[in-house]
Amino acid sequence: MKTVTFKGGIHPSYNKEFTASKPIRPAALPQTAVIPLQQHVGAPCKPLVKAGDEVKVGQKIGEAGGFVSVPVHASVSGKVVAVEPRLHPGGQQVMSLVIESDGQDTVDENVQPRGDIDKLSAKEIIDIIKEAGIAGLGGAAFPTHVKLSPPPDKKVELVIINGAECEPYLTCDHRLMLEQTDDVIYGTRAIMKALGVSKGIIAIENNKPDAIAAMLKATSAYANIEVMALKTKYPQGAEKQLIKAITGKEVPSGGLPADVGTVVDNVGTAATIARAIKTGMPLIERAVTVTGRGIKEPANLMVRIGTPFSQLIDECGGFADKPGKVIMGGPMMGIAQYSLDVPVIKGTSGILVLTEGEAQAPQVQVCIRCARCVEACPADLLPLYISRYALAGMYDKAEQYNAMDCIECGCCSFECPAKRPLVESIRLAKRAIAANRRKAG
Amino acid sequence: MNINDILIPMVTLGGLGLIFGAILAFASSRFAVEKDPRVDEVREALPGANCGACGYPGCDGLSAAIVAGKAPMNACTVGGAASAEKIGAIMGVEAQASEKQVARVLCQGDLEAAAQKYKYVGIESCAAANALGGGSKACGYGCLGFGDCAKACPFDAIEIVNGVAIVDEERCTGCTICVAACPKGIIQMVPQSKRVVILCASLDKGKLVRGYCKVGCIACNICVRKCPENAIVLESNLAHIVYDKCTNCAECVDKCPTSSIKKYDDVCEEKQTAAL
Amino acid sequence: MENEQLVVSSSPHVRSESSVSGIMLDVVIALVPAVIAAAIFFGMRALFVIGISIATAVLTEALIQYLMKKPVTINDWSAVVTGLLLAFNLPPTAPWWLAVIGSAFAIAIVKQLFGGLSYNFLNPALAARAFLLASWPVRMTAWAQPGVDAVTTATPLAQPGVDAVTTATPLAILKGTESAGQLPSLMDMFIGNIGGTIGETSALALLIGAAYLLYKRVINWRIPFVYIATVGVLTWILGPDGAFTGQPLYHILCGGLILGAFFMATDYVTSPVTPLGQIIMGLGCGIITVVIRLYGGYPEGVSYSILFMNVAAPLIERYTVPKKFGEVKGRA
Amino acid sequence: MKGVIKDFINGLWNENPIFRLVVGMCPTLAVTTNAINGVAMGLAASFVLVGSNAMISAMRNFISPKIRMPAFVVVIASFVTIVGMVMKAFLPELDRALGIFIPLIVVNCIIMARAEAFASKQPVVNSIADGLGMGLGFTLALVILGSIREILGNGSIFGINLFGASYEPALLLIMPPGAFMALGLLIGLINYLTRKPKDNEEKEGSH
Amino acid sequence: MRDILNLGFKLLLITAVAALALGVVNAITREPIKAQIEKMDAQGRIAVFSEDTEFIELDADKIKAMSADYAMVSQAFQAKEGGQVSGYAIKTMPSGYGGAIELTVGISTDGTLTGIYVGNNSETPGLGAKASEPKFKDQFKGKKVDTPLEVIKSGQANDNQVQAISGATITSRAVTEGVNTAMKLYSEVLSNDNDVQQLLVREGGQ
Amino acid sequence: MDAGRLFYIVVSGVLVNNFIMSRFLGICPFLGVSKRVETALSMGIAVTFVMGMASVVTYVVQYALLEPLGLEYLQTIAYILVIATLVQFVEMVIQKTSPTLYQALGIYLPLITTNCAVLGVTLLNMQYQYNLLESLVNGIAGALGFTLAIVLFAAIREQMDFAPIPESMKGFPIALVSAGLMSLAFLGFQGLVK
Ligand SMILES: Cc1cc2nc3c(=O)[nH]c(=O)nc-3n(C[C@H](O)[C@H](O)[C@H](O)COP(=O)(O)O)c2cc1C
Ligand SMILES: Cc1cc2nc3c(=O)[nH]c(=O)nc-3n(C[C@H](O)[C@H](O)[C@H](O)COP(=O)(O)O)c2cc1C
Ligand SMILES: Cc1cc2nc3c(=O)[nH]c(=O)nc-3n(C[C@H](O)[C@H](O)[C@H](O)COP(=O)(O)O)c2cc1C
Ligand SMILES: Cc1cc2nc3c(=O)[nH]c(=O)nc-3n(C[C@H](O)[C@H](O)[C@H](O)CO)c2cc1C
Ligand code: SF4
Ligand code: SF4
Ligand code: SF4
Ligand code: SF4
Ligand code: FES
Repeated sequence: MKTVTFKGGIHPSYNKEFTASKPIRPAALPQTAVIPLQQHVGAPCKPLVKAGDEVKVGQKIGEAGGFVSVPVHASVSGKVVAVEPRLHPGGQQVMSLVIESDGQDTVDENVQPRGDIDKLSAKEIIDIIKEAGIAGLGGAAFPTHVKLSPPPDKKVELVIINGAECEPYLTCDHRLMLEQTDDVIYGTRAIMKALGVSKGIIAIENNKPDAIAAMLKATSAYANIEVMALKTKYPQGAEKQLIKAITGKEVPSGGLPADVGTVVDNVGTAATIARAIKTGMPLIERAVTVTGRGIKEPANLMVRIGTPFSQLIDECGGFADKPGKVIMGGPMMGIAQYSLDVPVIKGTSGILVLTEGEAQAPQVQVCIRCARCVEACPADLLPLYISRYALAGMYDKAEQYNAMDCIECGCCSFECPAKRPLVESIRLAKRAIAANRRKAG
Repeated sequence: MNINDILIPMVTLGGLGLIFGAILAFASSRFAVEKDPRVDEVREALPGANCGACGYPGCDGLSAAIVAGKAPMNACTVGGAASAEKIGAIMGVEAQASEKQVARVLCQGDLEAAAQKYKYVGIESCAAANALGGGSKACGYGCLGFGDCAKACPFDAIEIVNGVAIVDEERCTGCTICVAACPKGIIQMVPQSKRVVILCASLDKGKLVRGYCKVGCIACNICVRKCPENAIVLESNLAHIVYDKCTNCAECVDKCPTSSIKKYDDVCEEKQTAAL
Repeated sequence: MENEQLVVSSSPHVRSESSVSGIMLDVVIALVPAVIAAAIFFGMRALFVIGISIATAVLTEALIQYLMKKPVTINDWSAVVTGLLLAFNLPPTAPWWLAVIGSAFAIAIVKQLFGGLSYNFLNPALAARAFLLASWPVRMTAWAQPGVDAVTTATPLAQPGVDAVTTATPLAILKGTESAGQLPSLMDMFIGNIGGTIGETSALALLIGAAYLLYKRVINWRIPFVYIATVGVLTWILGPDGAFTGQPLYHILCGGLILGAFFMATDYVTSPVTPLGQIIMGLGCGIITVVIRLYGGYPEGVSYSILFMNVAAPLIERYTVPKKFGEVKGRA
Repeated sequence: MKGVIKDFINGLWNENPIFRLVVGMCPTLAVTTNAINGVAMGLAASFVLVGSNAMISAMRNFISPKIRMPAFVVVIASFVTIVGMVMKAFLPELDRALGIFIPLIVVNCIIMARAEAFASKQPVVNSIADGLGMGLGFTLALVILGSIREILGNGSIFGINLFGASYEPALLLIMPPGAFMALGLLIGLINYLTRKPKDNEEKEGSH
Repeated sequence: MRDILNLGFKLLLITAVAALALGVVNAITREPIKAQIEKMDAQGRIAVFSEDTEFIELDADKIKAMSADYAMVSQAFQAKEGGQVSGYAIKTMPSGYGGAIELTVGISTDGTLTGIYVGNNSETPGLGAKASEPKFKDQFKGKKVDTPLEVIKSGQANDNQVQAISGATITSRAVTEGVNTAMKLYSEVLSNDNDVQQLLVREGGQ
Repeated sequence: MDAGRLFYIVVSGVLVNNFIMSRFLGICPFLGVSKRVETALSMGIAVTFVMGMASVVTYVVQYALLEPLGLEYLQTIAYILVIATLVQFVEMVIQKTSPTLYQALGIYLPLITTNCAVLGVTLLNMQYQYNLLESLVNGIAGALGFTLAIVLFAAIREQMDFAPIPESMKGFPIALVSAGLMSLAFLGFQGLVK
């Protein structure tokens, strides 16, 4: 099979063998689930319950705070014990609903199958997705229904289902494609129908031949869904790079995939959509890869939203050694945690534990202008320049060198032989520039 | 000596002089351009070497830049201090009508006093650290000590001592640049004559503060009660001084159980010894 | 978690294996074949000059960093590379003090004065070569005959006089400054059995090293290939007997072109980081080399062409910022 | 009187045109291939400086700002022309060595700068002192630079061979690159030796 | 308008005074300068002959027109001592490493070189510029004009050879070529009195 | 008109005998106005304009005024007077007529009057006895050489802002050493023009 790719990128050690062959198994129900009211891009939810209320699994407990927002649902049945700020994996305190599980796992009576996609209209499908609280499971947690409602002037012609899973260590998407193949395809069809699109592509990196094979087999029945192999390279799964690899088109700087007639969704998102339609169950659980050399028994788990990290780590046999770093997500883009009392949220694709040795800070040297960061940057930037200006506080210069086009993939920092904090400092500049722009109006 | 040897050059050169003088005089009246009169005055105060050493296109360029506020008044090395002074006079360095304001960093949770919640690894920048869960300090309000403010201060008035920023009042000109630079927003402009300060910015409950910082305000209310001028108010778990009312009596200072309230002179002294 | 604090940092949380010293070491390794070739063709004396040059470079770097109270970074191997490449640019007859002065100049003035590794704007080894060439032109152009060189029998310390057995370089012959000479065979030139500086003569040895660097991704193809191709095409076109009568192969194999193109024009610090900039660098080096070789006053144009392009590199870089991903015409 | 001496010393060292103000670079770099050229150039410039300072100071109340430039230029150029003629007549060798840099004294930044900054505002005596100080400061700098370049680049000083035949001088020092580098390093050295640490800090803080 | 006149007048005054001063100085220095220029010009000739030689300029344009071989000849003089023709001073401009080299060659009437003088040149200091040093240029003194000279790089130079400056063969060759041209001019043209008469159109000299 | 000769004048002025790198004319603005590439470029263009103009005007002054009157010794004073007046006049005109052009070029003009390069090129023109066209070409070539040098130098200096240069070398000293190293690179063009 022909493989496609984009310019730039890197080849880190993938370390997927820890969990690649481990089927997704359900994790134990949490005793206390903490459901932050903001797990997605956009406006936070408004709580629908208060302390003392009884809730059931799948019950909507937070209402979307606007169009770009999604509701949240109870992931366990039990009693709401508090509505208060709790630590979020993003690092801040976020208003959250704390539910004490009664262990019954009683499902809310509103959770009912929604019919068949062939019967449902596009509008109905989008409504189901919205009500199911679905935000992208690929990382950014952008409300999926928004993506499926492009402005009328943008004609979407292609849906890409992102099964690249280019982040090292993570395998939950891989397992999902093997184990829930039909759901992924069902979800893909739902997305296509919602957008009125006749072509879908499921894109998978060629280091997952079994997933490609499974998908090929399952899609043989659907002429309008194609499976495409991607060259194994990070960040193959990044939206714009993926579109470039598949269609050869570049999403304009500052633009959206819809500008080149595509919409990209993660395989997990597709599978969740399938479930929401087939069973009516909203997004209350997701697949999480718990992995790394710091974990005794790495595993893929199906986890209820709100489950604390500490519980998952215990479930995987605890730490193998003194842990150095605990990361939500993969090693390239994940967020390091300082507390394990944070809940799994919709965007939690993995929990990666690095050993003390692995977590050691590299010795930073001066930039020797080797241009490896330039070669690696998938956004065709000059990271060394942006970083230099960022560190000097010259944010206007950083902006001139297109800091805002950085997708924060981290390729530059990874490659740098001098171990310079490139993306780290570029982020700093991006924040400052964004603040300036806001100020300027 | 031939008389022509003298006459011819005199006529020639004199003629050139006459013509050019006339041309220039004519041009300067014909092509006169409205300018900020200060530009010319500043231009006068500069040496006029047109050497370009200042990085501006000649003295005219520099004087325009100075008047436009784009260049410092001492940008000309050739003219040195003398011309800088004159320029200062022309530009009328704002008369100090109100009293001098100085910057103060409202935190004294240094490496010993305040607990850490994680090991920070990354760029030496408060903004960068603050983006990672508010920084490694257990207190979410305290000074991160990477000195973004110190780097921003054009007058070198801020120093980091033992993990906390401190302002040198003598050098501080009250430009407020540091206030904007601090991601924690804990730098406050205060009239220099007000010597009593509350060096804490934590809005957490007293119990929490006690848990992570030895010198934080625990909102115990003692100072509010002891202040004879009613100059202290408690708001969102934190004591604030109402500077209009404060008379520097320092009644509150000894009473504070966590030494959050201090006389600024003592703070400076302490830091000086700590820095050694 | 047992009250142990975790490490928190911004992503990415993993880094590649590459390191500055690793890269520099790779360059040194790549130059080893040429060192061996130098020893074979020019004898012990060549090794002696190389040794002196490297030692001086490293010591100067350490001394200056120590005096300026900066961390001493001689373990990054960059001074070794500089010393080695400088020695490669000296004639085998070079007296010891030439190597010492050159190395010290390269490290102290060209590199450390500007802030050390990565802040110099000129290639230290080449700047030092230009300095030596201008200062002691006789010493710098006294080429030894490979093989039959008298100095091989003398102890390395014996300092050959200026009038030691000297020979013409193929370049001097090509240029016509040296009528007496006969062009050596292409084979001799490829292997390195010709007159020239210590490290430049053996194309074979240098190409082995270059292949290693390309394989290890230490350098990329842009600068060296464009450079050599430009020289080849231009010398062919601008032949001595009218258009297209040149001898591009001779021009490519003689002088310091191979050494310069693969090891010196590619110096990270002094060449553009932008892909287009690198191509322009190669092109510019090629053009200037040919112009100097064919029409200029110096016997060899490689070092000066690279130096000139070093000077131009910051400007080139400024105007060759790559088009960002998804750049829209008219918007950026 | 004290003021006069101060004005003199000022130019000689505190505001030495080459080492401190870094103006008048062209002749400085071009003619200092040996010490003698340095002396000659320095003295020629000093003569012009003193003369033009005196003249301009004397007529400072006569010249209106609009024709200041041409007027100064004429005065300066006259002195330069005189120097040039005298040198051509009596010191032809030196004149040849200094070449067009003698007429170029006209546009030497030092002279114009002193005319504008000092002479056009100060009494004649002070202006002469200033011109003399500046001129001798300039000469001093040229001689130092010329000596360094001559010793290292030619093995001699004031034409006298220093080291004998076995010494091989670094020819680069008497070529253009050597001029730039020698002066740069010399000023750096002077800065290093004379700058108080405090100054450095302030310099850094105010960029 | 008054302003214009006023300014023009002031400038006139200044320039006039300046011109006065300059005119005076010029009057004083004019003669010495002229003398210096002539001396400078004659320097090469004097060096290969002597202070009190009288030089009579020959028409260089005519010489050049005679043969392409003489293209580099720029000036030629008949030297007279005590009224007697003692030889010829020929200035040639061979092109060396860094451009043209001003070279004056003295040939006495007996067909030997009285010496050469290397004037203005842009050869490399320490290399080609050594051509003006006695070690090199004195080799030419006393050579016979009948056989062209050649440059050798090593070994002992015989009668019609000169030892090159080490590392500056190009300069050495250039100088030698200039000398050879002068010698050729002498043997083919100047040794013949009739031809010389043709060239003696202008009176020159001191 | 000998095109070959003009070509040599250009190559000589721009590369071989570059005004800054080997002739030392106009060093003060070279060091002073080279902190940013844009400014350096503007300066270069302004210099080109003035040097071209000065070459022509002084040619006229020399052969129409000074030589016929036997006043060659007034060369310096006459040239500088003419140049200064002309530049000042042009500056005033530009300032009045085109503020944008003035911002881009005009403000550099006064700075140029008193710099060695302009007077220097006119004196060299006479020394080499160039004709009118050659003088003009030489003036412009010299100025282009100046522009090339100052723009390259400015780009280098912009990078140097980030370098940890020893304290006492900061500013002019390091600029001079850099210029020296640049000049070393320019040595390579030596001999291109015989
Ligand atoms: C550097 C980078 C790498 C990414 N890698 C993946 C990936 O491997 N798989 C994936 O599904 N999404 C990945 N994403 C997210 C996608 O860009 C995109 O947001 C996602 O596929 C959209 O689907 P969703 O909205 O359903 O999450 C990556 C994003 C970035 C910036
Ligand atoms: C602020 C913001 C606004 C967005 N607006 C839209 C939108 O209007 N339509 C849409 O289809 N996607 C929209 N997206 C989604 C992006 O196209 C992308 O799918 C999402 O950011 C996740 O991609 P990632 O995981 O690669 O970062 C938006 C994303 C962000 C962050
Ligand atoms: C910097 C430099 C300057 C040189 N200057 C001269 C020179 O002035 N005259 C000359 O004949 N050769 C000069 N050469 C040397 C020639 O290029 C050529 O190598 C030499 O003439 C070969 O002859 P040789 O056998 O004398 O070494 C110079 C070489 C260099 C590198
Ligand atoms: C591919 C490569 C080429 C290099 N070439 C040179 C060189 O030509 N000259 C030199 O002095 N150093 C060279 N170095 C070493 C180092 O980059 C150099 O010392 C820096 O210029 C010093 O700042 C090279 C290094 C690498 C990785
Ligand atoms: S600059 Fe941004 S987009 Fe480019 S490699 Fe670095 S993190 Fe990725
Ligand atoms: S990869 Fe690192 S060392 Fe190389 S150019 Fe980029 S920042 Fe510099
Ligand atoms: S930045 Fe301004 S206000 Fe802040 S300390 Fe410095 S001088 Fe004071
Ligand atoms: S006061 Fe603010 S900016 Fe300054 S060091 Fe502390 S946290 Fe950083
Ligand atoms: S001295 Fe030449 S420009 Fe200043």
